Amino acid sequence: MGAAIHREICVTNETENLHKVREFVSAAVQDSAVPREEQNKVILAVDEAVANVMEHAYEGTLGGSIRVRIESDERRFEVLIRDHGRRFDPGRIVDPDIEAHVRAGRKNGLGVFLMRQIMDKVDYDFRDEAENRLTLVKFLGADR
Amino acid sequence: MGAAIHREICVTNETENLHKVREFVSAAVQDSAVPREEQNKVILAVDEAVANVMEHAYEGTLGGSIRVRIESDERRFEVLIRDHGRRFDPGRIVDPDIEAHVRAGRKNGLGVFLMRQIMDKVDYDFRDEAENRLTLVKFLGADR
Amino acid sequence: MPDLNITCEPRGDGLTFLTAEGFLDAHTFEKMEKTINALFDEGKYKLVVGLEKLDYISSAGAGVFIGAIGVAQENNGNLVLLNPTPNVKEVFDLLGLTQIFPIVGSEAEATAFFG
Amino acid sequence: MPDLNITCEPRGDGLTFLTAEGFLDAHTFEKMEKTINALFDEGKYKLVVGLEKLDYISSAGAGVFIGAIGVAQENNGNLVLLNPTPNVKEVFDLLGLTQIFPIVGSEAEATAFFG
Ligand SMILES: Nc1ncnc2c1ncn2[C@@H]1O[C@H](COP(=O)(O)OP(=O)(O)O)[C@@H](O)[C@H]1O
Ligand SMILES: Nc1ncnc2c1ncn2[C@@H]1O[C@H](COP(=O)(O)OP(=O)(O)O)[C@@H](O)[C@H]1O
Repeated sequence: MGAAIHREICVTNETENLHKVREFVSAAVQDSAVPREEQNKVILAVDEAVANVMEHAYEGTLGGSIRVRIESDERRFEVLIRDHGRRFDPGRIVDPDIEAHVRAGRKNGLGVFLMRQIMDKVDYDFRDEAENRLTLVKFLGADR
Repeated sequence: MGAAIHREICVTNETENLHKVREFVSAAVQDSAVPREEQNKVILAVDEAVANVMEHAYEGTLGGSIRVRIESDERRFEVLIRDHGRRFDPGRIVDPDIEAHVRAGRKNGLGVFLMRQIMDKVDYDFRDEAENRLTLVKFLGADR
Repeated sequence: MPDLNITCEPRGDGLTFLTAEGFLDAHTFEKMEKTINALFDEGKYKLVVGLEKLDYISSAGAGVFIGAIGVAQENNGNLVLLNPTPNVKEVFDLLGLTQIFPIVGSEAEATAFFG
Repeated sequence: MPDLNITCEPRGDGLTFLTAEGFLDAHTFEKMEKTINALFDEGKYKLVVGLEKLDYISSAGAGVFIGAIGVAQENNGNLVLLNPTPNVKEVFDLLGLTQIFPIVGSEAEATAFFG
């Protein structure tokens, strides 16, 4: 628990692969210094990010690749999510008004908000004109 | 115009086939005694019925067959829609409260209502434990 | 494969009890959405959703309930959540939904809610 | 294949003008839904949808606007329909939606509506 972690998984963009991603993250948080009561939330944040890529980045085509890399030590739990779908910067997404959502019966548009609620950093970068890179970081220990 | 019509088309349950069904019905209404101002509505009613089969009857599997048969004379325009998906009687569907739909942001649940608004008869029958048969009838001429 | 199982039991008093078991995520939410919509289409708007066996929910899953509660309320019904697990309850908290959804701890409480 | 083409033009005054061309049915409605949702997610809630080139709409298509107008209004916006063709207008009539949606005949009227 708390030892350095470097792991990677690669899935294609069918939503049925979400549970594999969650199991991968679940094993990693359990081996990490992420406090027990934060573990489910971290799994959720990654699930939201990967679900977004699955649902939006490849615009309906299947077989698109998604790589999820986890790096963790006593100071941070960091997840890098990479895909080759369309460019998308979650920084453009405005925080939702949940009560308005409910009153209007709006079902979507909460994933980016949840990611931001849970993680300490949500950084987007577009690399080499070909790769979307989303980094989610949770600070641990003294850095919290 | 107004001569007896017997025609049938068979499509599979991909929604991209809806336009074929509409073109088939469009040609038939134009050759029928359905008044010009009613023709688009009849096309719409059939589109709604077939879209329902495509979206709901085969529960996510593709390649399910749908047959649409048109019989028409000076007294009626009759459409028989047959599929082998799950049993469904539109008679169970309650008319929606459109304002409540809008206030609640509810997007679906209007197809059966439209069919009933447009056609004079919407009859469902389950034949031989294997075939759903939906009959839509518009009465013409003196029978209106 | 981990998935979502739904049961659905209309009762004599006009309430319909649903249970959701497993995982309600971006892969399975449509199953729940279709189930609830089919009830609405038949005029059943008083729903109690048992969540005691739901292991996981994400925003796509919560979204189904967000979309449904207004429809239920607009038609003299409601959508009551019964016994969410701590994990699921926490997601509702994060989304600010615990103030919005009626959450009860027993079937009797759910029945009383619709009184 | 007959399909749906959407254009989308955000303007300086905070309004976004969309146009829908072709067929808005159970096959194509998700394209329109995604376009509108993406605008909402960016905080753009004042929408004008040009329908003068829309040949056909079914309940699935109308449903997109039904679902969207409340979201727009809840966020200080609205969803205005511009110049529907007679066929499309008739479907809105059948559904009882012509009383509910603002329908205008020109871009100037749409701009004035948001005044
Ligand atoms: N990886 C992505 N690629 C492209 N578009 C995205 C991506 N993630 C999110 N989006 C866009 O941002 C919107 C908001 O995302 P989110 O808050 O997660 O809500 P939801 O996915 O439920 O709509 C999405 O509807 C989509 O339009
Ligand atoms: N052919 C069918 N087979 C199975 N279920 C159907 C069929 N047609 C309709 N349904 C059910 O009835 C509901 C209401 O249908 P409808 O009024 O056309 O609205 P919508 O299809 O937009 O939901 C559907 O949501 C679905 O649950």
